[in-house]
Amino acid sequence: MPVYSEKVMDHFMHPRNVGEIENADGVGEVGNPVCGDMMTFYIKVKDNRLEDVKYKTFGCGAAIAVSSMVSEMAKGATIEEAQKITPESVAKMLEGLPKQKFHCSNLGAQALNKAIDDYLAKTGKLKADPAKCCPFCDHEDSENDPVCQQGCPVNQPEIKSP
Amino acid sequence: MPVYSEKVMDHFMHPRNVGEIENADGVGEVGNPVCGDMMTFYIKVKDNRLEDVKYKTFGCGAAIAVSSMVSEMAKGATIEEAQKITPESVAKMLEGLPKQKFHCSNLGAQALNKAIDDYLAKTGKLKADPAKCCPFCDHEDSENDPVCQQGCPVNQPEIKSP
Amino acid sequence: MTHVYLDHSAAAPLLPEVREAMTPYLDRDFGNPLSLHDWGDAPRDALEEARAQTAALIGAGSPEEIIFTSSGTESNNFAVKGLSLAQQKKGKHIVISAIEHFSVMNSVKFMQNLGYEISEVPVDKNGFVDPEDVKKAIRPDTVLVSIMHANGEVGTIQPLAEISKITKEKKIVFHTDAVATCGTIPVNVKELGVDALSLAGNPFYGPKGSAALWVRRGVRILPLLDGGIQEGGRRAGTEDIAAIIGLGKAAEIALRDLVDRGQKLTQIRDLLINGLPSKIPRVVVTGDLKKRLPGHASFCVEFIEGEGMLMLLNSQGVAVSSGSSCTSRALKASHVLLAMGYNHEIAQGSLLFTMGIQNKPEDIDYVLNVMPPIVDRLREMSPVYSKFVKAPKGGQGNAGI
Amino acid sequence: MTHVYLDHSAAAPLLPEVREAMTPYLDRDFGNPLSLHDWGDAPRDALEEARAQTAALIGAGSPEEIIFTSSGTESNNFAVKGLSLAQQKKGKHIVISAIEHFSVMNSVKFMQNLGYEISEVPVDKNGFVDPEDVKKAIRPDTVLVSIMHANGEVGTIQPLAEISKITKEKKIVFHTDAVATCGTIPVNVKELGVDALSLAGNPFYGPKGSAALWVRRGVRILPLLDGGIQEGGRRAGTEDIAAIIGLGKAAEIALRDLVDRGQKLTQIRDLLINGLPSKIPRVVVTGDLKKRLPGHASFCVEFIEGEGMLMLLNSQGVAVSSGSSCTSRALKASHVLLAMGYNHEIAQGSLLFTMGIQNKPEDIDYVLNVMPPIVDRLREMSPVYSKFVKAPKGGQGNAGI
Ligand SMILES: Cc1ncc(COP(=O)(O)O)c(C=O)c1O
Ligand SMILES: Cc1ncc(COP(=O)(O)O)c(C=O)c1O
Repeated sequence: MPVYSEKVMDHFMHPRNVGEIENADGVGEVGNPVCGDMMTFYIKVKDNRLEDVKYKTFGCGAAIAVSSMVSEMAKGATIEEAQKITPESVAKMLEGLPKQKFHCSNLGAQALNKAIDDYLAKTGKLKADPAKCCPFCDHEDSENDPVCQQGCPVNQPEIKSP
Repeated sequence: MPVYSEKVMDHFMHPRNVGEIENADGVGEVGNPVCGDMMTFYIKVKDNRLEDVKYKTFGCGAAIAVSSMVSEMAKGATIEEAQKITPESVAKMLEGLPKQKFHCSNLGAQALNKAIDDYLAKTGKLKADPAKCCPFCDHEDSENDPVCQQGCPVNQPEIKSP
Repeated sequence: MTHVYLDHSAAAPLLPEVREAMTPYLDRDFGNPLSLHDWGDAPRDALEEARAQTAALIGAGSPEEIIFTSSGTESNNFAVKGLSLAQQKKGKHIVISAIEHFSVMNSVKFMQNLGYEISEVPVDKNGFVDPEDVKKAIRPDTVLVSIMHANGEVGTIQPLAEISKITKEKKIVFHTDAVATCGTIPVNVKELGVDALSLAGNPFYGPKGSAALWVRRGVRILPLLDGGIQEGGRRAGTEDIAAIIGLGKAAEIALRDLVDRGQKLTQIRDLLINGLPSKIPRVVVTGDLKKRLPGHASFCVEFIEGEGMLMLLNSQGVAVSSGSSCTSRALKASHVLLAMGYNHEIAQGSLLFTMGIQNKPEDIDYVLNVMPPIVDRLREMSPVYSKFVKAPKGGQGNAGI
Repeated sequence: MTHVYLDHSAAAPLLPEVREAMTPYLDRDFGNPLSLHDWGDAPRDALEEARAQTAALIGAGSPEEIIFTSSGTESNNFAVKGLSLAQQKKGKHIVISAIEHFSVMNSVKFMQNLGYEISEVPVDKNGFVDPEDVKKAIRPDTVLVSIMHANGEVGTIQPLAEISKITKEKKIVFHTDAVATCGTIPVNVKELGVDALSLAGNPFYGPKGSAALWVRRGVRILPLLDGGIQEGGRRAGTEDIAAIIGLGKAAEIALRDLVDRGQKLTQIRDLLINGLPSKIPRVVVTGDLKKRLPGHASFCVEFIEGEGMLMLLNSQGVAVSSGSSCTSRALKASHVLLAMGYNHEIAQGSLLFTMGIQNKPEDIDYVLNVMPPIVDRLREMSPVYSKFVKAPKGGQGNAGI
């Protein structure tokens, strides 16, 4: 079985709505190269609806598919509808994402929301949390996890150079 | 390749001179079941020669072949010649012994010497060292040995029962 | 010449179906399951199928609880070291039985060198651990109890479900070495109540180099092999896919055939267990007569040593093992037999017959025919036997126990 | 569709001769080499022959210095942990390079948890360790220096013979992870001057599950797998004979064909190393151009991330690896590239082509044809690239180093 679902592969191979919007009403950028993935979303708003949604993405296959799916889900939606898009709903529409991709590559909803917040701020409204990306994941680190976390740098002692 | 040389197998399958000698001139017993191997050698001496040599052996294939070979080497030899039989010369005559068998199963020369000492003592002479058998070997434990000795009980800490 | 292989605990042949299942992964599907390109797909699927098959064999809650390793020994090292080290803060005391396999024995000795304390629970003359003794051995700083499911030398099957009542009550991690039982008798981790379990593929006709450790979800363990992300980061190193596939297939077949195999092997086993002592005087069956592995018959033949019997049996085409001194590194009698109360002399005469699904009752007839002259011959040579014969009647009882 | 496999460092196919050599040990000769009966003879002989073949590949003084293991990872864990623990009384300090494989990296981290201190020697922009830095890192309590022979991600071959002058002078045990070099370039333990060396079979077309640690006679090591007496008590567990035989056979063939293979693979490699940067702007070759593994071509493609390229190459039938974040557990850029001075952004765009003896120059032509549109397409989507394009000319140099 391939790592990615058919849906993910479809969006990766044929990403929808790639690009930038000149004079966008809102722009949202999340991630950074340390984290591994970066997305910039652009929105055009008309009558409280996302008339157009575009993005640029630096990142793995999942990140690209996520961006594409988010753009499709958001395009034509009302601001309120678009704000309800979550990493979970995106993953679901993509017919699942590999566990280790869920955290870090699933930044699309966040980037979209940041673009919406940007638009709201410009027109006067709410402030968003700064993008928070787990730089270590690949593995959920919960109390109930049966797995040793030794391999995860977050739990590793630092090695000093001489 | 079989573990044992053809010569060892021959002596194991067809051991020479097995048995006891009634009213032997000398009897030598070495080893004990803790150690794994036991041999009792019986000798009959006439005109300073080992007129007859017999033995009984409790032990592995090597121990039996060693006893048989020692009895052959000793039979008809003078006391002095028989005293020169060593574990090394026995192993050589047997076309080699597996490393881990060399220490513990190669008690034949010792048992023979003990029988000779017994005879000498009865007629008036030298005293022998008590039989010394390495109960742990299977592996030489020398300083230069590249091998960790962890597996060897001699280097293991004791485990206490609760 | 007649050839009778009765040493399945040392090595068992691959099942043809297992061999076939492995073949593609030695040839066409050589890829790495971690690869993101197409070459990774087949091995990845196969790996996960094998995980599910292995989980099913032991009734595991989820395939992800299975971690593939390279041998029963590795699984035992991983369990003993990894489960203890993961609980360093809780304490440094481990409880084992006196008859564990060397891979558990020497792993706890390694932990001892790291400052851990070990308690060894005794066994009775049939090789059983008394759950009460486990209870007594547990201390507030105990982090691990490791007691094998069945012993490979004497075949005795331990009352794990009773022991696990105690470990559950005291909330102590309970590992069992089930290398000798998995695929041979029904093993269900829920019924046994254990938290971790070692198994290996070869005992049920899977390939060498295939084994697994099952660790219940929620139980923490540190890796023994540190490195990459294979096996969810719990066991690093490129997977030996062919071996793993073979393990999975063998597990699937074992689960299907478990009852049939067990019945057949128990019958053959009992032919020997009943036959040998009736043909040869002063032969002791070691281990329990009822709660023992099917296909497992172990004896001590008094007054002689095991290797000699083994070699003479070999000259008649019969392959067996001996737990006696000369076959192991330490030239000492088996720690298992000594712990069961046998003296060194008796313990040196141990002989182990392990039967497989290809054995037939005629194989046992053959053994029963060739054995008596072999024993006679060695007894004739034995100084211990001559002493016994010469001793005044009644002066020596059963020297065994 | 065209199929071009260029991911030999992830997995390589078995040589037919190797496959053939293994076959009897999966079938007829299934016995245990420790068995004293006839069934043990063939596997025992084969085991020792494989040991001699493996020893010959690396110019070892004696076959007994070879200890078979189950993976390069196990060999590295065994070396780092076993060599340090055997010298506990001398000290608790270990020196490694900053670009070691995870199996060394995470093994020293394990030792750190046991109270050891670790010094990491840096590398230059081509990935070389400076022997002077090793000298500086050594302390009176240093017990082990572990520096890899060649790095699997960037292919750089380290000056081990120079480093060993220092370790010899200071009488410190020197281990090298030669998993990427053994069987691929000439490796001679005497010329390298090392005391212990890890190797694995798959990189030279041997089976998965086959590997070894060589430890010079006289150097003490504690087992990683405690238990029985296999491998002279240094590595317990029933031997995977088929895998070991495969390793021996592959070693024999590699030794015979080493020079031919090296020449051929170097040629093909250079087609790609020279071709890719000339076809695509802002592509950096990582590692050294001369002192690098034959058949190893690694790049960073600026402004985009590796996995996307890998997947699009796969859609064109080409299998490669990426050292980029998403392919490993930690979603971080490769520690190797970062240690060489690349920034995170560049390091995320890494791509690794590893060629095998079946590859032909036409395979590289194909790659050189399909790569440019793939890169263009991903750059078109990349916010990093748009920023670069929009930036005032000259404002950004080579963002790489
Ligand atoms: C340099 C190096 N060391 C160690 C390893 C680990 O080897 P294995 O996957 O056999 O555990 C690799 C694997 O590619 C490697 O390239
Ligand atoms: C009970 C038990 N545990 C562990 C082992 C070791 O298994 P392996 O030889 O696969 O390392 C054995 C081997 O026979 C065994 O019988």
